[in-house]
Amino acid sequence: MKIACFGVAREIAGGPSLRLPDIEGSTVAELRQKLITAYPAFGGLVSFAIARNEAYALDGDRIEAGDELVIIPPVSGG
Amino acid sequence: MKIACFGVAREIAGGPSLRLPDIEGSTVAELRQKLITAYPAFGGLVSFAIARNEAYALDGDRIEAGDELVIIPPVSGG
Amino acid sequence: MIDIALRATPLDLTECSQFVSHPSCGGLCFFVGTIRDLNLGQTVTHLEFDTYDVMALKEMHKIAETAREQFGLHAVALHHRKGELTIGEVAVIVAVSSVHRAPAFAGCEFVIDELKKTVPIWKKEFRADGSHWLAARP
Amino acid sequence: MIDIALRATPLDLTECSQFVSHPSCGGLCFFVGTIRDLNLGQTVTHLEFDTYDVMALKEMHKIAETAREQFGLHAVALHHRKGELTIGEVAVIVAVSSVHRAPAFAGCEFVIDELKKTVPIWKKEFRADGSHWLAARP
Repeated sequence: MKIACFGVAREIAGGPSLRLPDIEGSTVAELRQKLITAYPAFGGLVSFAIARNEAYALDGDRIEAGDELVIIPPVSGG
Repeated sequence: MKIACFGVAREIAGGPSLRLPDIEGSTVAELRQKLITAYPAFGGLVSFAIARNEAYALDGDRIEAGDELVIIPPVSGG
Repeated sequence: MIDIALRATPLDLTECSQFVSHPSCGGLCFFVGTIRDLNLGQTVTHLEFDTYDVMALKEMHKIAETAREQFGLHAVALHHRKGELTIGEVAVIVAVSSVHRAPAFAGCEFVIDELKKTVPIWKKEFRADGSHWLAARP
Repeated sequence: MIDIALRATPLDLTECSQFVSHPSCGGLCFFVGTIRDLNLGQTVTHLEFDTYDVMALKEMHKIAETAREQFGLHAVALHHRKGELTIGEVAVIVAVSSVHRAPAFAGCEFVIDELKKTVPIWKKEFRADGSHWLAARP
């Protein structure tokens, strides 16, 4: 599935999105672990959240086909 | 001596200033008492301060000839 | 830097903002006090400020100076209206700048709180049921 | 009333002030966040905001709505810049109005504090020694 990337995540992914296979049915916590495995640099961030369909996802939420997924590194607006 | 009046004090005095005799050498606390005696309506205010030479006077300050005296009713700016 | 004004003409938020802005400051905080149409349940038609100008300016300057020192602010602008005002008009503007935002909020609130305690300015409110000098009587 | 904006063009304090002003409100509080020339002792030349626009707008709206309810505010305007900014430019404006001043200060500070925690906007700072996404790495 495609996962959009912003901020430092865009640099880690090398572009505005990345693709991870076989994540439908995974929980958000599992997705985060898979991201760190595929892109170890994500493990070097202070933290990162996952947005699912334009809202923060909870660790236990399950990814479904068609979800809009986005990696949210620590925000720094204002 | 002349004492300037602002706000509600102007209405109590019936003009922008009033005159009290024999107050040189009095303390500010005594002046306040004399004002209430001469104009009992001052006793009906929540409080009032005396400014002497453009600053708040303390109760124990003594009035001197040439002082600029002003009655300061409760302020309500802002 | 401190800018104090007591004016019979409309106050200007942009002017205050320009005064306090500085490249070293990341946070500006402003308070704007306006004339409300209701006070204590009564409809207000307009109001009048009486001001002891020379002492008011001195007290406003003291407050701004204290706020600068106490909160480490870069600049403080404190502008107050005098004379007659109608509903919705701006009575007072406090503008402060500082490197970070927390002292900007705290310093700005300190200035308006102190102004309402010590600056010799008096508000006469005109309502349908008459006029009153605010805060004067119990 | 709530007004949310995320813009590539300069923000306007007067516009925000006009939006929140209301005859029933005696207190307006504003926070303006600007780009500082120094951060952590390093000279900043300019910066760039990356924004997840649709979610940022939703989160900004949530914060404004929560602030309105929690502090009993009349109106909240929350405007944020996107794209490239130079030193001194305004990155964010928070404007709130309420009947009295204490909730205006508390509500305004709440909005900017929450924005910095939850709104998906990222700041890349360009300094003499390179560029960095702020807050990203320990």
